Amino acid sequence: MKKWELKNQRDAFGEALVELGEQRSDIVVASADLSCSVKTGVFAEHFPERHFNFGIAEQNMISACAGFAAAGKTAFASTFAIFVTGRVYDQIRQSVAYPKLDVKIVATHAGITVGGDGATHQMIEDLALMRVLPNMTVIVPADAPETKRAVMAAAEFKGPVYIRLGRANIPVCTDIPECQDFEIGKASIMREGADITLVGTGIMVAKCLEAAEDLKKHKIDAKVINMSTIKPMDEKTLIKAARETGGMVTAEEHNVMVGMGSAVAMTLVENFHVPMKRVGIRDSFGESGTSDELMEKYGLTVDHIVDAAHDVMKRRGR
Amino acid sequence: MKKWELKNQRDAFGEALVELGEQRSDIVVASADLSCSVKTGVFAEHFPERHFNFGIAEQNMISACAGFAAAGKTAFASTFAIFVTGRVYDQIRQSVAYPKLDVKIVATHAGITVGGDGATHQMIEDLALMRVLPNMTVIVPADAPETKRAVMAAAEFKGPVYIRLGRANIPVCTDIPECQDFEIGKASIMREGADITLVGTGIMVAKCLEAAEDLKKHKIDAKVINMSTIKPMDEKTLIKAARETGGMVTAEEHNVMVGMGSAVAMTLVENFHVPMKRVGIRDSFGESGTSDELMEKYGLTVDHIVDAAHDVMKRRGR
Amino acid sequence: MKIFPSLISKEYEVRVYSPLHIGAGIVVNSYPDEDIKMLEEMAGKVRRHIIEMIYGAGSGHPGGSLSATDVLVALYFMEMNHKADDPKWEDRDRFVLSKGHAAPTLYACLAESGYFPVDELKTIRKIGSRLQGHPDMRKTPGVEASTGSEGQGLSMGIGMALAAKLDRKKYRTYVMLGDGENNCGQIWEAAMSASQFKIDNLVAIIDRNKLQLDGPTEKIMSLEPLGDKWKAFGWNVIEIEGHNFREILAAFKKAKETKGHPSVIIANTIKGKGVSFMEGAVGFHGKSPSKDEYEKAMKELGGD
Amino acid sequence: MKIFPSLISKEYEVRVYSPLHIGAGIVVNSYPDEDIKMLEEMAGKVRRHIIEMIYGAGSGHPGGSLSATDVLVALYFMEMNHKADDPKWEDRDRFVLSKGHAAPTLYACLAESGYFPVDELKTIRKIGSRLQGHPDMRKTPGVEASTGSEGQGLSMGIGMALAAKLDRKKYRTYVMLGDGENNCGQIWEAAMSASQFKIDNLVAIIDRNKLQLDGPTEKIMSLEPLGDKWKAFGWNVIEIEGHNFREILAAFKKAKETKGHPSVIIANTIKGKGVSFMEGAVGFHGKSPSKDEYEKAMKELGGD
Ligand SMILES: Cc1ncc(C[n+]2csc(CCOP(=O)(O)OP(=O)(O)O)c2C)c(N)n1
Ligand SMILES: Cc1ncc(C[n+]2csc(CCOP(=O)(O)OP(=O)(O)O)c2C)c(N)n1
Ligand SMILES: [Mg+2]
Ligand SMILES: [Mg+2]
Repeated sequence: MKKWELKNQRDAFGEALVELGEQRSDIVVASADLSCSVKTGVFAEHFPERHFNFGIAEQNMISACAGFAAAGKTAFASTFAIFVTGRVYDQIRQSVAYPKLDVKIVATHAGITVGGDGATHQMIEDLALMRVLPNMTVIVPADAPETKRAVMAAAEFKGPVYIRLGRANIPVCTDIPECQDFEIGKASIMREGADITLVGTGIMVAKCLEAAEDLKKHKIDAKVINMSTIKPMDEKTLIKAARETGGMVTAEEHNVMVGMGSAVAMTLVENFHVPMKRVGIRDSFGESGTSDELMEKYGLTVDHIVDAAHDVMKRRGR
Repeated sequence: MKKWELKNQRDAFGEALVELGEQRSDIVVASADLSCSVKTGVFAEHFPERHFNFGIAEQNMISACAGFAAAGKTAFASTFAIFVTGRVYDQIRQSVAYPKLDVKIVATHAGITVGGDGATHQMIEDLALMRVLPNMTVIVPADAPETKRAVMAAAEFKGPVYIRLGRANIPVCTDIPECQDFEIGKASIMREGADITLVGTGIMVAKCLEAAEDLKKHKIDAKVINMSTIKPMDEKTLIKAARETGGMVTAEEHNVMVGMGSAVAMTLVENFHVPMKRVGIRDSFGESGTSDELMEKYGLTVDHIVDAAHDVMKRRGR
Repeated sequence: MKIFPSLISKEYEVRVYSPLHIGAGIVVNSYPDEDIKMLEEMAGKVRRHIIEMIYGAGSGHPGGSLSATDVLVALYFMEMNHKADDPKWEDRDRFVLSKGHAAPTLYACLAESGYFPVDELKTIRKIGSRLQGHPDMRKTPGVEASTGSEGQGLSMGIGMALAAKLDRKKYRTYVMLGDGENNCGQIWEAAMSASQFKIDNLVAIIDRNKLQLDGPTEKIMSLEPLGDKWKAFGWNVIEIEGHNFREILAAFKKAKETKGHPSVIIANTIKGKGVSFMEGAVGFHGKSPSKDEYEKAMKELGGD
Repeated sequence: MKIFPSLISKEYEVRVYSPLHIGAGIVVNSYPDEDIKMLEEMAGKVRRHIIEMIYGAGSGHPGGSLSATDVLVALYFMEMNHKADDPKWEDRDRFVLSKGHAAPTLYACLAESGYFPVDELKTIRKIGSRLQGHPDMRKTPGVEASTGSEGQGLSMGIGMALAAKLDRKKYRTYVMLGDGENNCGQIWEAAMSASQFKIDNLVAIIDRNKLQLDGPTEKIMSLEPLGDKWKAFGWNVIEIEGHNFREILAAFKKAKETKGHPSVIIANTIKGKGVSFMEGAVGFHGKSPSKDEYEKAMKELGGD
């Protein structure tokens, strides 16, 4: 197995914020009593007058960012995924998404890899919440370098953006030419393959790449797609891959009920339907444990992807 | 076209609450300054000591209902769909769904048929929010009589339930034997047919029935399913229908991005994939207007269902 | 834009209760009666527009629209700097109608100020109209914030007021809240933070009409002592009679003089003000008048 | 369950500040020193458990767990009626740990009360454990509410307290809040409604340790005058030193005597109390100690 370099998405976010702060005086950043953990604190050190800590008051933070944006600022609001989505859904909807204001919501500590804090802190529904919101753009970077590119692209983009990051140090897998020009709404093909397509997002992209290596041993040639923008979804790339490979597996650190996989499923049934299987959390809350234990228990390992791929191949009679 | 009798789902809800109040002393009801509109006021008249008006404080209402349930009560919390889902998602998640408490959330005024109040009051995302929540049961009654049956069934059921109702008077279409024994998780076949399946939910069920009549004129024999429980979804009935008819159209007064149709799509791709098409709101907010104008503008008429059915037939080469 | 510029530098007299101020209590000033009368006339016009709009649409919220009228007229025709022919003028004062269901009042003020034709008012709530049931900043010229879900406007105002400070701009931000809206927790999150950030270029106005949707505020969810609540959250509290232009204008002045703290004006009003059978009537919170009621209301408001 | 039943009927003495009470100020009573000492010893034990749990798990929140210890010990070993061998006993007093990140304190009190083996404490935050990182009422015997997302526990307590009234039960409901948690709007929604509903069988305790996650509360989001805020929201406010058992017990008594209003106890505490280098240290809000720190902490707490 490839030895991955591990890096932290939050650090990349902090770095991007500081660069943005230097480039643009209209950038403001909002925190909710977690500025150290989510790395907005780094921005605060450089630009104290443009950083606002709203305390444990996420609703106020989001609507205030709408006010900033209405007054011409580009506002970044960041805290844990669990507190910056469901806790403030109505604020995002009414204050930000409906009037299409220039607010970037950066959620850290998404998913079960949060670990010890347990279910109450493990957000596995945010992609559903943000996807169903009209006018919202949803990005899940695959690693730290892509995080930085995504944050810069989001700042450039006019309108509401949601970016989902994890807590842990994760493999750097986007250090390839295909991923260098981050474009919102464009999936990148991380590996060509003819027999099946593995679509990963976030932390699962690296696992899809590993799964593809594993499948090679079984003479299955897997294409791997990094679906870094969940909305708008790159349907063209998806449909093309479905046509070329005839089967699909999706993998996400999210409730499969309504996540990236379900978006892919919809694209397929309405356009070019091929058998598919979704890897993800099967509609249950998480719990305390180490990242690795939880990924194993909740079905998010390389083996789970490989098994799903075999399953799809079998359904196709291969 | 059949002349429908029109009835109001909210009235049926109020009626059910009073019956429940009479039958069971452990029923409590919570409102959020909309008790008249959502008909919890009817319960309040009969059982003032068991009705609690939390004012315009929906978050407090939901978590307080969790407290009621923890102390052995079955609590109904009701207000407009827009205020009892996104506004309180985190409270539903953490206080109710995670500990599986016996709280029934009854949302009225869902969808664009709200009319004049406009986008800020037209909740078209609630099914996504409630579906993605582990431990949540999601019900969308098709008319007033089914509303009453659903509310009674929800009270019987142990655990969190979300029930979605509309504002307007709507056609009574469940006055058929197939619908009399309401069972959570069981879809009802409203009309048999061999060529295509129309799956409707809520207000769209009657429209599917009308569409089926229309399709008959074109020699297309449509089966119609009332998907009154969105979660857990009756996959058996769905897969059977897919096998029997080979094509599917879903119809919902909801953002199609992540609604009932997307749940159906997932069931299909992972089990028995047939071409399908979703009728619903195509990822945009609503606006002010009359119900009928909005249903037309946002693609929710009988004609839209008929067109979608033709489309699916065409994709199957028929 | 000052519709009645003659008023600007005049003195007026009013009692103001301002707990954070030492020596607060009485501000002595006076406005010429004839200028106040012009504001009152505009208020009458706005009230007639409100009734016509809601009657025409067949739905809407007359009670809270009528109670908020005088404060909005004072803001749009006297207090705020704004330009109808340049709605995005950078230095304009901002107004956020947090109680978005009073949209008719806001639209009437904007139309009378010249943001769009008065004739367009009758399109409110109709399909395709720029005048949505609740304020939409993307559709309506002059609307500064999209509201309707109560509780969010004060936070938006905080963002605007902080942006003004960052940009070293002089514009002020006004936010109107419903009294029932004070139930919403987000209001108190906002209140706490405005004081923390010392946002003295922000003024909240509470339309204290003593009714919320289901009944009297003190019966549904008691707010009193309301002034003490805001004071304990670090605000400069000014309490006035909200249908008296002298008091309204004095309160704005008092707020402007207050440095280091945000100011809240508790405007004691009457829900349905101006239409006898709507005054204090909870039933007219969100109901359009019948034909008879419409005619009676218009007559009482001096319409023809 | 009264672990130290000898204390129940004794007199004790303490200063209590209770604005809603006429003549409030001093309650004269006295507890025998030796009984207070037993509570203090239990607190020491609980603090050692906390440090061991968090060190063993490699993550957790020592600061707020240590500051909350004495109040929880007073509740579980003195104030509350509860039965470890019958966790669902209908008449038990309820405790909601709204600041769920202090779970270690709660778990230690429950284990020492006999709800589950003390030995199980070391499984906290481990996969498959009944002791989740934040309290889970479905997994842990004795835990009354699932918390972790701040701001929701007081509302839950309201539901419980109202249910007690409906059922004509005598049990009381206690809710512990963080001071930073007072930023959350939902707290003020709950505060307003508890007063509206006259829920006098409900006691909120604020762990006033003056720190939230990012720094001092008065620097991040200033809460003072905190007592005035709660008073303006209709609560009976009792302010005490939160590491003094006599004051804690006197406050509970005072609350019990207050009819018609909910009571809030502002317990002035020290974050990290008992471990010198954790006291007042924002860095130990949510960080597990290193091996050296662990050993030093255990020594200071009288461990071996
Ligand atoms: C969060 C939220 N909950 C509920 C509503 C429904 N609603 C609209 S107006 C209203 C009553 C408002 O009372 P108040 O704030 O006093 O307004 P006013 O009396 O000025 O009309 C309610 C409950 C809403 N708009 N937003
Ligand atoms: C709604 C919410 N936002 C953010 C957090 C993350 N968080 C956990 S503890 C904490 C600080 C809490 O401060 P305080 O309430 O004073 O607790 P204590 O000092 O007693 O530890 C924060 C922000 C949370 N748990 N819930
Ligand atoms: Mg009011
Ligand atoms: Mg604290």
